[in-house]
Amino acid sequence: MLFDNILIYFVLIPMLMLAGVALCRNIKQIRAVAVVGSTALIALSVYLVADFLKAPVETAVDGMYHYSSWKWFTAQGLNINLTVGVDGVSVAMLLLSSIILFTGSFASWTIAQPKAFFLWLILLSIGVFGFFITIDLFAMFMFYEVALIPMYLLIGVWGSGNKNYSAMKLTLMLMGGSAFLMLGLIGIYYHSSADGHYTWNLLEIARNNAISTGWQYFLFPMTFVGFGVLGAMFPFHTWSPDGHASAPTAVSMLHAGVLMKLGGYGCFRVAMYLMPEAANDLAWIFLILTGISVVYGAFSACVQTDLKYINAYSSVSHCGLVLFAILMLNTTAMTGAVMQMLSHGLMTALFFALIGMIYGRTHTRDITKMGGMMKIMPYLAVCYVIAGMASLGLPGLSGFVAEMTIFVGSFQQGMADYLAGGGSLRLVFTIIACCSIVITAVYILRVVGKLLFGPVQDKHHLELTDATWWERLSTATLIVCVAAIGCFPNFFEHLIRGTFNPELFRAIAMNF
Amino acid sequence: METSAILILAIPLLMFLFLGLAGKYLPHKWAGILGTCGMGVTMVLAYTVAFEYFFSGNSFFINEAGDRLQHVVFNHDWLNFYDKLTIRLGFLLDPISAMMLVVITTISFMVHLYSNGYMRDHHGVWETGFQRFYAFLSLFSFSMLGLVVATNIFQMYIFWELVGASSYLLIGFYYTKPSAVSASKKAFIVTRFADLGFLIGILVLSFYVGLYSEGNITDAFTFTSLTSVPVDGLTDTFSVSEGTAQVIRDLFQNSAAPMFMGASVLTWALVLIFMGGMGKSAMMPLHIWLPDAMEGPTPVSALIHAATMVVAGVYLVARLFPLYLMAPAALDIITVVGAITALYAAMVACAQIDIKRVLAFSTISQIAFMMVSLGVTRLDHSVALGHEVHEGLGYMASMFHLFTHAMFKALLFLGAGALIHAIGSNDYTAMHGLRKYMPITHITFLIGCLAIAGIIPFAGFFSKDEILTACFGHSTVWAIWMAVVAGLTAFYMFRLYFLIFWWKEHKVHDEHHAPHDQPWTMTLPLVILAVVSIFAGFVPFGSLVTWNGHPITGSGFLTNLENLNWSVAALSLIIAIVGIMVAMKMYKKENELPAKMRNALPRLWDWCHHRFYWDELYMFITHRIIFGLVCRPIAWFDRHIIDGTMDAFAAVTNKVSYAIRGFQSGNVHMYVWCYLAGAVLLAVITMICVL
Amino acid sequence: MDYSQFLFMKQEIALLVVFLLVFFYDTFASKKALNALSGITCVLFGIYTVASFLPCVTGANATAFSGMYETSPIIAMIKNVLNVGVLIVLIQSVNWANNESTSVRRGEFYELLLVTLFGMYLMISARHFLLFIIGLESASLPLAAMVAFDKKRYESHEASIKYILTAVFSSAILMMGLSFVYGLSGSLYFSQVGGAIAAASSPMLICALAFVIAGVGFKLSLVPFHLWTADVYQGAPTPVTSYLSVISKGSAAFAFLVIMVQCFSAVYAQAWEWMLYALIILTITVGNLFAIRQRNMKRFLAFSSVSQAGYIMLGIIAMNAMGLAAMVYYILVYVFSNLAAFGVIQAIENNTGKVDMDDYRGLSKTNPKLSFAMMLAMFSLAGIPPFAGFFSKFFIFTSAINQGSIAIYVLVLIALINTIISLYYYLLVVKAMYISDEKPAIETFKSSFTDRLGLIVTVAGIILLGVVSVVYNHILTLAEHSSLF
Amino acid sequence: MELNALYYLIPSLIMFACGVYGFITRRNMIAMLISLELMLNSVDMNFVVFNRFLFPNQMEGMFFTLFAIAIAAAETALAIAIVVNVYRANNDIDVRDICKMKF
Repeated sequence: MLFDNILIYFVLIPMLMLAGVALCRNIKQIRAVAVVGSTALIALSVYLVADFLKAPVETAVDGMYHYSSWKWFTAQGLNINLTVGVDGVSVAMLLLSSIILFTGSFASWTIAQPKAFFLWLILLSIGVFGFFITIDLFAMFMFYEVALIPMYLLIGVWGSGNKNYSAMKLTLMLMGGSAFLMLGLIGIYYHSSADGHYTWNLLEIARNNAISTGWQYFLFPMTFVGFGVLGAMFPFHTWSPDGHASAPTAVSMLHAGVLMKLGGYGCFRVAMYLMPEAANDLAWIFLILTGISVVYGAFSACVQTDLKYINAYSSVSHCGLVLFAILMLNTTAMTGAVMQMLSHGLMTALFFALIGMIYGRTHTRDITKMGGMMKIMPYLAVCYVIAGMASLGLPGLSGFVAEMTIFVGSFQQGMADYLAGGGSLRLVFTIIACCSIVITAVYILRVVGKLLFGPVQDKHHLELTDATWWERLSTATLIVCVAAIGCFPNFFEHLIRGTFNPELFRAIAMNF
Repeated sequence: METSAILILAIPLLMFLFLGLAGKYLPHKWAGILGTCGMGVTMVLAYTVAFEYFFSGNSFFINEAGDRLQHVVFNHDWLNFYDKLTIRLGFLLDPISAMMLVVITTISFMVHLYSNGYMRDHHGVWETGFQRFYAFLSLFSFSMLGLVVATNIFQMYIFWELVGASSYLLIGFYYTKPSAVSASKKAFIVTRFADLGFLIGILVLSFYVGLYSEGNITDAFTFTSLTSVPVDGLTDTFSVSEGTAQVIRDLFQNSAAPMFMGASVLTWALVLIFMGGMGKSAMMPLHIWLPDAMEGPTPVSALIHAATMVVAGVYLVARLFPLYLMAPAALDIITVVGAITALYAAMVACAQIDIKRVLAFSTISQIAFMMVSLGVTRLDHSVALGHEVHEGLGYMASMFHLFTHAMFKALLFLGAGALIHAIGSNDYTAMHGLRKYMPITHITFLIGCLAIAGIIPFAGFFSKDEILTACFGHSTVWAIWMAVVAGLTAFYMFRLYFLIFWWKEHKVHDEHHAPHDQPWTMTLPLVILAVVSIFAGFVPFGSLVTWNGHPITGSGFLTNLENLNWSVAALSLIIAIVGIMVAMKMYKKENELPAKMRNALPRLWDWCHHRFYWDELYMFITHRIIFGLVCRPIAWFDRHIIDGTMDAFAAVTNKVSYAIRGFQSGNVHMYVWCYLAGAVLLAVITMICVL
Repeated sequence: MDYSQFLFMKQEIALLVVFLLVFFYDTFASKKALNALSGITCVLFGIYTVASFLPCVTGANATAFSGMYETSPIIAMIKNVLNVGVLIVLIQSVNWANNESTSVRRGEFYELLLVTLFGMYLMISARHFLLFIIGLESASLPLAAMVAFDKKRYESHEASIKYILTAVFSSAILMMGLSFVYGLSGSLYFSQVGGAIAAASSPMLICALAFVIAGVGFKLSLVPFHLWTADVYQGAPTPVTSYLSVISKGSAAFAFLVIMVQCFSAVYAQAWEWMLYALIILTITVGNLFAIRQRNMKRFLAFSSVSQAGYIMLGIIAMNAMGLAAMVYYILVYVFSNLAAFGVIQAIENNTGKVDMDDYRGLSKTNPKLSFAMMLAMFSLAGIPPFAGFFSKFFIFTSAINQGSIAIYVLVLIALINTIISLYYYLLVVKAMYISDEKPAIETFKSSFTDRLGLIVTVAGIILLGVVSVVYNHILTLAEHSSLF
Repeated sequence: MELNALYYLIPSLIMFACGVYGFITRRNMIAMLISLELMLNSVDMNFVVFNRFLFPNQMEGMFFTLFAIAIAAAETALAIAIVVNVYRANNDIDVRDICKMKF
């Protein structure tokens, strides 16, 4: 029965929210629905985490808990099932998504046309949650696209600046990525088994292990690039600066906080999990690309003057680090990658929330036109400093543990390759990636110095007010989460580690 | 023991959280009192812990042979990288950490107390953000304590970053002042750059330890084991499990073998780690942030940029000293860097106007002393001017100097703070002849100067003398070099002293605005520190703090005097006195001599005054090269090339769609033409292909 | 001869009955009673549509007249799909049919429409080229009259003349091809033709193929045989346009598949696989490229339907049950999506007479419901989940790749890249309605009951057809049991 | 001499070609319709000839021809009607003048 499985409720609750919002009369009711729903989702995901930690291993199917599968389009020749199941990473991602949705709905407390806005926002979140709970290629792809398309209207209608251009560009580029992805997935389907009983089910495909190396060389780039576009991989990242710059606050939060994670998640969950040989043989190409985007994003962030552009580029750099670490094919590094996803998700959401709040008051995002915010709106300014510290990897906040894990893992891998005569590519790019911590410090402190400190640039800013209670709530929540990851990393590490154990993840096993 | 250990870390942290969150609802007075009391408690706890460690004779801390042991009070898993490697947070007690506990808490408490007076103006109006100031102070104390009691290199790195951050916050305390903001930014980024080296060094070490160890390499990273390496012949006296000791032995026997660019990876790792130390301890060429850091409130300068944080680099090297002993090349590098920095800083200090900057450069030069004395430490039996030198003397001397220097430099800074608070300006041209008006400040400042100049029996004399001895033991050249620097030190310190308190009478416009001694909250710390800097020299360090726990001297009150190497002592004394004489000749009374000298060597003066143009060089590199030649081009490339290509796709599609619109001409003939052509072409092409 | 064979043609006969009833009512009813005509037609046809889903209709599986005529569940299904489409068209057209200019002739409209539908039935069921041609012609000639239905509008005449000239030309070409086929195989029965053409690819055969493909491609409006499409769609009265764009296209596609599979499957690899590749790439690409620039909604949808035809063709490439099912399903979804779009266009045209995309600016502010329906239609056409269009696209691609060659991967990749272009212009409409900030050109109006009914049906279809998998599963099972392969 | 199929097919092909040529070149719609008739008739001829010469023992081609003729008639009738319509609309029947809708 469908509703016996807890995971279904991650899609069901948003659907109910959708219905609820549709029935709402005024903004108060809409807020109520949004808050109640997202709180329920948080509760659900927290329960899931707790349940996951104590669930006995036998209940898992290839490391997937709450596994179950229902027939969907299952006439012969096309057996599409709706298969759900979660492991540590998905659980963590679900938690992240629900938190961001919660804070996001607070951040858009006074949005115009609330009804339509929340309808689209919730539709987007349906896509996100669905993507994280399903392990069936078709369903994953469907939810993936469900999550993409609302961006167009959310940016187009509620956005600011050059919104038409940005919205169209973002949608088309992401859809372009998903075009390649679709071909890759169908290709995987038709090579999913040796005996003609093709399947879309991730686990079965992995078990069959029937994709010939030659086909992997063709399908791996398709899928990896397909997801990589959403992961802001160089050179397919250019949607991100414009898109984020024009998007309304909550959308930037959800998009940078959660949606970009879909890219990284898909990269290892589909591309690398199913096609280990190609993952090992072709890793170097994408290592170069992602390694570039790590420093490239950081460097270009150094000279931007628009707050959102700065964060967009820093997202390019951080998400580049995620993909980079995933490509290390090393348990530690990949664990770090997922922690980086969590950390980046939270702190980027925090950043965009704060930027939105500041922009809502000053009506400019140009840091040369602002200054001394610490004096004017101390609460927001302090939050901004904390976010910045998290972003440049201050211990005790989430950024540090993620980056440290990644660097240790990648360095181990790089040295191992180097000594094994496997070339020094990984080593060199690890060191290059390490340099990004300095560059990050440069641009973060540049912003903090220009925006928060120093004399007040514009006299009109002096009568601006500090954060309202809902803004305080949403930012405080995020800060608490960031600090939680930073102070108790082992908890999350245990959550995530299981996914990347070499017995389950053949790509890693091969790499040893 | 454990509880007090935990409390030592917990109290400042809680104080930070409390003052940071609730501070702004507290009245200023209470915030200050609360912070000070908290620090006081911490200090007491630290004293008890240190006392227990050194003097209780507990078998945890000292074995039958009288060797001091390393004791891990507690150690908890924090982050697990992989089955072999885990970061732990813990509390390590050994001679240097105990010593540092004392130093940090003492100075920190003094500063907390002092700030109650300093952070308000003459009419008793509090600085804005007074509570924030105390919160940051607590944060810094917490991080610094965590750093010194680190049980392993990762924990050290973690707190290393934290002290950096809190120093950033404190330097930028006056955040409305652009100069302060840029100074804090500079400090953070420069040290961050250095930490990059530290990080990579750690990574290298971690990899090789992992490579050559069967078991769990977590232990291999605790200092207890890293520092317990048996070095040629000497058996390890620190208590570690044989297994981890084995790991370390393997590490150094094997990974010393793989060479990279002519040096063993171990050397590389240690040099990279030392790079981190250079950043924090402001060694050349990474020293540029420290002088600017004086933008922070003076108590902060006293605490962070004179006594505690800046010596973290020295502390790091001391921590890993047994490893450095295995890579003499690294030690030589340390020596050279230290020696050059010492001379450079001393020369620059002679030509500064701003008294805090003078003190800053003197700090740099003194820390360089410590570095050098670590760098010249070898275990081979050596002789200095006829007297034989204990092996590992330099290590002891360096720690000793760290201790004494912390005291008298804090004293000097707080004194300077008092002056600045009274005069309201940083440069001595506004002071001159203050001795009558501020007697207490005058005396204490004088004591500080004597101590740093190394006049017997003040603290500086003993430590500096030991350092010089160690230098002579290693190489005469460096010894002479450092002796000269010592002379310079005496000179510029007394130049400063005379220029502030003598030179010419202070003009007072009206009586009740005359500068005067500050409230007790500010003078009391001065007095205390002055007393300490008189007597600190007699602490029998040789029996307390040595690199491997072997006491090298007795523990009597006069040991230091008895064990003096009188030839070296005489030399250093003579040099110091000469320096002071010259300074007195030039600056006691207003005269033409300084101007004459300046005109005699204009180039030298300029270079010293402008700190050899290092800042300009850095400005050039960062702005012209990094920003101008890297960032902007990349940003341009991204907008115009990468993004341009994406837009080009769209543009081309549109162009094409306009280009082919002619087919839809609306004319039936055209349609039929196309139809026919299509059908025929289809047929013809297929025929060509198939037949 | 055994006249009971006629009983196999249940749907045809039923349709004929409906036609006759409408015809007689139209002829003998009084002037006043005629106002009810539209209603009566809708009701009658509705009854028939519902009835033809009965198992006794869909269950039949037989050939009649010594194999000239065939019916089978899947064939009944495609006919039902067309019925549904026609029903929606009828409902949507009520308003238009009752306005003063057309009301006098509304009877003819319905009769012609039903006749063409009859012709399409024959096309679909024909297993003999004679029957096929008869069906084709009776499906296309009355359309010319329907296109010319708006006496007052000049475009209507221009469209119809363009249509009739090119249509006759293409049927001449088609018949030429058929004569070659006859010459080669000595028979016009599909089965015998298929038997006779055994892998022997002579120039004559290839000419025949090219001509046949061209002839049917005309009705499917494959590039380069599509040039009439845009003008006719634009010129014709909107109900006729929607009828053209979905119904006749759907029937032609199915008939095309039947011919290709039954007659020419032997020379698939040598001859026409590559022809279709070329045509599909051309059709999709050119259709999209033309659609980008269009401002007139009907013309815009004309080009979009051109590229959609390209996607439908992918179902034929597969040459298996999956492809067949995917195609039928695609047609079904396409019927709903496209008719939703046309429904909105009609509603607006009837109320304001505006058909320009620029007039749609800010429509969401004045007529939110209409613009919502339009947006869903656009998303479905663009293949955005969770709307039906996504599923149909996904399945048609999957079935195409089933064929397995590298070439098909390339083909599908090109098709996929084209979906991005199509997404672009579909989003242009959404942008006009939702994003652009100009003041609305169309003020709020209340659309009539029938318009709303039509839209509700189509929107429901768009939302449900995909996610609810029974429809596709049913079609696929039918396709597997069809005798085609 | 003995007549074989080619003697009939070639002329019919020529006829077809003429029809196509005429259809493409003539501007007058009536003329175009005439050319269309030519094409259709050549098709009919093809059928008859194939039937007569290749498959004499059955009549399919003949029947097809009959229907084709009927269809052609219907087409022409309809076309003429529409042409008249067009003529009413803009007083000439030059095909090049009816290209209001384009691009």
